[in-house]
Amino acid sequence: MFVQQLMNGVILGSTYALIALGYTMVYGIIELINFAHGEIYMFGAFVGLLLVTVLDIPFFLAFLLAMALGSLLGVTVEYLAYRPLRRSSRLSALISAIGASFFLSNLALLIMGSQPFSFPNPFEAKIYHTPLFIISRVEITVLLSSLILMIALTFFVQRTKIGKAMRATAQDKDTASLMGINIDRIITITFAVGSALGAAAGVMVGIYFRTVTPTMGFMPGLKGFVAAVLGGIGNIPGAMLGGILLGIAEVMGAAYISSQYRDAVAFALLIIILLFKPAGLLGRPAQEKV
Amino acid sequence: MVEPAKKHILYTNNLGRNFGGLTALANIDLRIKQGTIMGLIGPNGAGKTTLFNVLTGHYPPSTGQIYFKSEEISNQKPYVITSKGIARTFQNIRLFNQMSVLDNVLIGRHCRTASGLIGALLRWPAIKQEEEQARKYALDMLSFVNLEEKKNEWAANLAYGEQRRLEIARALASDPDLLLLDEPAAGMNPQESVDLMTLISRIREEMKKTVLLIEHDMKVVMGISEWIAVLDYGQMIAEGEPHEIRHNKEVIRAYLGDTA
Amino acid sequence: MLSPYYIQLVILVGINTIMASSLNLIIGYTGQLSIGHAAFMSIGAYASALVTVHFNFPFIASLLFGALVATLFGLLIGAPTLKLKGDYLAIATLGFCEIVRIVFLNLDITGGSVGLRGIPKKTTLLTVVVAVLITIFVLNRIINSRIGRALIAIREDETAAESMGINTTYYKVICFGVGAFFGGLGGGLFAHFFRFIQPNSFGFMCSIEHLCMVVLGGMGSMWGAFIGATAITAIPELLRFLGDFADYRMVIYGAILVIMMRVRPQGIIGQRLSADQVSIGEKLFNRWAGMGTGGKRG
Amino acid sequence: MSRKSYWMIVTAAILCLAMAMVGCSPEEEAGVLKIGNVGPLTGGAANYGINVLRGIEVAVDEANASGELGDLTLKVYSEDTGGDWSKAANAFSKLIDVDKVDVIIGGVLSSESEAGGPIAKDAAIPTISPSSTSAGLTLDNPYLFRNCLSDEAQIEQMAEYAVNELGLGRFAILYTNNDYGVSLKDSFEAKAKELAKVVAIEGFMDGDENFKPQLTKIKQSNPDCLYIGGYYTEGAKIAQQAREMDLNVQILGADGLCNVALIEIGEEAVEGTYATSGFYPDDPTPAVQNFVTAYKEKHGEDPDMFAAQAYDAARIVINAIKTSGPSSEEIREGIAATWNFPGITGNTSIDEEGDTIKDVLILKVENGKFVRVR
Repeated sequence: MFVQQLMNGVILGSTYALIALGYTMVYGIIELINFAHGEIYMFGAFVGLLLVTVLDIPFFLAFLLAMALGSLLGVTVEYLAYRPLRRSSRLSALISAIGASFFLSNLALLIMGSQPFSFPNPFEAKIYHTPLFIISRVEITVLLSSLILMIALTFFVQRTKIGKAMRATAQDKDTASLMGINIDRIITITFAVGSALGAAAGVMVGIYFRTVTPTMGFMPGLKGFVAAVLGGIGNIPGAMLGGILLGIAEVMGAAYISSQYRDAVAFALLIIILLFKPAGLLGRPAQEKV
Repeated sequence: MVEPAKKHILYTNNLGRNFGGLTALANIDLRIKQGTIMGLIGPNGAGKTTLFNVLTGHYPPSTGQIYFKSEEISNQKPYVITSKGIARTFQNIRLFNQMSVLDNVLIGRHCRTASGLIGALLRWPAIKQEEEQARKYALDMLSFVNLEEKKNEWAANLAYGEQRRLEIARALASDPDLLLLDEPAAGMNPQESVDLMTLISRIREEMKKTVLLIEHDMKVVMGISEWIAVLDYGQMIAEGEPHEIRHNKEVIRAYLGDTA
Repeated sequence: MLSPYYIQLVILVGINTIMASSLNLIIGYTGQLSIGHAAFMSIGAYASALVTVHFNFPFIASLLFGALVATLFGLLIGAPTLKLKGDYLAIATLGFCEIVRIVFLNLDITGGSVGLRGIPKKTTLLTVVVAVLITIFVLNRIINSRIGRALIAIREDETAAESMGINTTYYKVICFGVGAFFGGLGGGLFAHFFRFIQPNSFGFMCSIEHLCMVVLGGMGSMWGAFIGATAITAIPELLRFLGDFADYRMVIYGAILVIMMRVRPQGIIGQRLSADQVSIGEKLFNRWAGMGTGGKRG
Repeated sequence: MSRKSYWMIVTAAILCLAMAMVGCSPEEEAGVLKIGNVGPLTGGAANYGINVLRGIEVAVDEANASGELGDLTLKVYSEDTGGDWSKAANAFSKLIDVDKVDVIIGGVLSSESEAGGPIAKDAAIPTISPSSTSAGLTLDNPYLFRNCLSDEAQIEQMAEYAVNELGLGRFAILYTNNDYGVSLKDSFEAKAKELAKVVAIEGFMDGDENFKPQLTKIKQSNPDCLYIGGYYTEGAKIAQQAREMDLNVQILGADGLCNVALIEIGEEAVEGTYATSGFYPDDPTPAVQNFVTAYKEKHGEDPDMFAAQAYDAARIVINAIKTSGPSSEEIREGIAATWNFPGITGNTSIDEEGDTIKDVLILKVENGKFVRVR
């Protein structure tokens, strides 16, 4: 049972990890919690659903289109809600972010209603038995696609020119701009990539849990942030690790403590991490500038 | 190296500070004589502001100790150090922008007053008296830096030179024994610099404060300091009277590079 | 003469004024973004309701008890988390609020998810008006004192405030404690007005409503909190008379937060400087140092 | 200072406006009987509230068209709560004080009825909830009634059916931690222990999507059936995830599962599920078929349990008006006297506490459709 629960945790965690990546990238660049990230995840799920059910587009294509539209929404949110406030206080930007999140989820509620939509399963329902655990085809798909996306992202950030510019901007915006990097463009790209991952997570969770609702983004959004903080915010491998660990912690909490307190476990973990290791597991302690 | 003595209001032993793998300060043995104006110079990135931040408790030292009035203050929090008698200004002016000029100075008075939550609610006479005295002290400081008429303006609305002076008044309001000024003349025109020099001298003469200042404007530093310490790459490479420093080979090399 | 519905609205405006002005102390005056104020409201509501129901406390005593329990939790959670800066504090308070809600949903003594019923109705228009006046009086006294000045200094520049001899953590905890006290008071009034409480009304949504009140009215303004509370409480009720507009209420809250931050961050009557005026000194410094971007540091 | 006074005046003006709007209560129209409705029309629970309102509308249209109330015309005043019980209290007050309704059908969620009940009692306005199942809700409140299956009745039918007809004996319970789920869990646990063995009880929070940790634990205890105390969305996901984990046990549930969405979301995973219900849309009796047709015509979709129970609640009110009289107090007496009322959700009686006594049906999912098995 322990190994089975561990597997449950890893699969749940891999979805958190994907969401956490978007948070961590954005935070790394503009030091802002992008509260609307959870809504981009919801939006991605809806786009995927509508493409598959209404337009009858093949699943894989719908997945890519959802990522593209998700990144478009992310960039729009950045442009409308965050960019005008880049020079205002952190407080204003944060309030604007919360407002954007609230706006998007309630707009979706208004348009789509609260009735959950069911996501058609593109894969044949099949279960694989191993000596220690049972895993379904959907779960393998979720796990593999998160893995592929994470590897692709790591490659993008470490090896490409844009990725290097992103890392430079995260390190020191002023110097990066002196070096001829267009900061606005880098921020836009960061939002685009982070949101694409969020939307991908939305579609995957859609097929995994089979339903899509306008309010589905809130909790996973928060959990994704918790995962990002756990791993060390701004740190890409940290977000992956944090996501997996959070998934395992939640499942183990549900399995061995009480399933009623599952969300509480996640938030308690967040507060403990913030207090005792605010830089997270892999993050470097930030030095306050005086 | 001078042995620390009673006449030194502040001295450090082997003070150092690392950031990750980077050594920002090492082996600093700073001695500040009571009642003097001391200059701290060095090229950009030499660690001058870092030294200020270590002295005032913003960064805990990685090695060594700091003694102020013969008491060790290493690893104390900034607000404790301020209440012990060290006040500072900032390189990039850090006023409380959306507070009035007078309120800014009153904040400096904070550590010399004591009223608490209950006092704030009930406002018995002693509380009012304390506030009145603090206000009077603050106004004295404002008139000392010649900003009395601006007391009800918002700090953000002051002219640049006035903001620099307000920062000094705010620091003085805490009645410090040692005042740390971080590039007070930065961005000032020649006339303002001259006025500033007069002001700093008056702080020493009239208020009997010890002053340590970081300054890039050599005219200002050489003009008012009695003793100058030079930092380069986190090390103290020289100290002495202004004329000694002016001709010190190490200092010239630090400023002009190895080829000179 | 006044219909009970109208009295009910005024009472709700009053309770929300208490919630908004106490949150305003934390956000508007001290600059600490707490998005879990509903947690204190629920703690105050449950604590006071439980002592009323089980121990038959007099109304004033149970209100005070609720407020003190909320203060206790405010200090407990505030002391460690207030070391955190901006975003982290926001998310920690949100997490705390969710934990409180989940705990109340699972405890037997609070009635769990079914809620706590049978609370006697004790909150009247008079008690609410008195409570609002006391709240505003106390908060005003705190703001216009040595403590209030220290709080505003922390909002303006925490590093500079600490350099000027202010024990920033201590003052932030005080501010959090006071905020929690009045949050708890509001909760107690709320519980004894509705006679029934259930944890789900004290969730994230409720915290966002409080935040909206503060932001709309104006951060750092006493009248602002009152006007924000009035608007956010009364407008949805007025919209009931206009039919379908009610559907847009939540969407409008979100839009208010974004638009206010962009167009009028000081709120309807707040008195902040406009963003591009914030620091002449810093701008000059930045120009002088040849740097492209400004913005506050630390 | 002057600016402050300016804003004070603005605020005062807003308040006056509010007062004026509140003050101008609608004129008393002769021959109109006002029915209030309180429920979530927006927010995450909106689908329940909207269906309730639709059910009421069908009943009211029918009564107005048939002329069964003589000169009296029924009019519905509906107020939204957004799913928040404190807003429900406002809605109750507004309906009673401003719209001056004679009777209220609502609230939909239990917490809404909990918050609104005392207000209705103070104002002596009879209130009947079509869906608030919370245990003990109607106690000590002579003005609060409900028309929904009691948990005890559902549990008794289901547990006995499972043991006697299906031959099951090792029960696992998985319930939502909300008023609905907790109440089902408590009753089922008690009854199942009496008849057989309960091997596992696990809970989850409203809105959870991942039930694998609980199901893994449940599987460990080797049950032969799984009782789901929750609504259809969670029910469908639980069924699916159980299948994914190779936990192929009989799934049982209550009326919360009885919605076509269960089958839409759950597909083949919910095949064979048994659930108790008060409403069976394919019931061939003319009353049910007339309702289903009228509902489809007006709203363009099939009615669910919420709509049906709301329809019956409205019919009970209409019946009370016919038998007792049109004043609020007469309606209250009429509702309280309801006995063996032939509703589309079965024969319905109201007991002395205001609770419902109803027939319980057992439905089964067969070939992607709910089929009545008892």
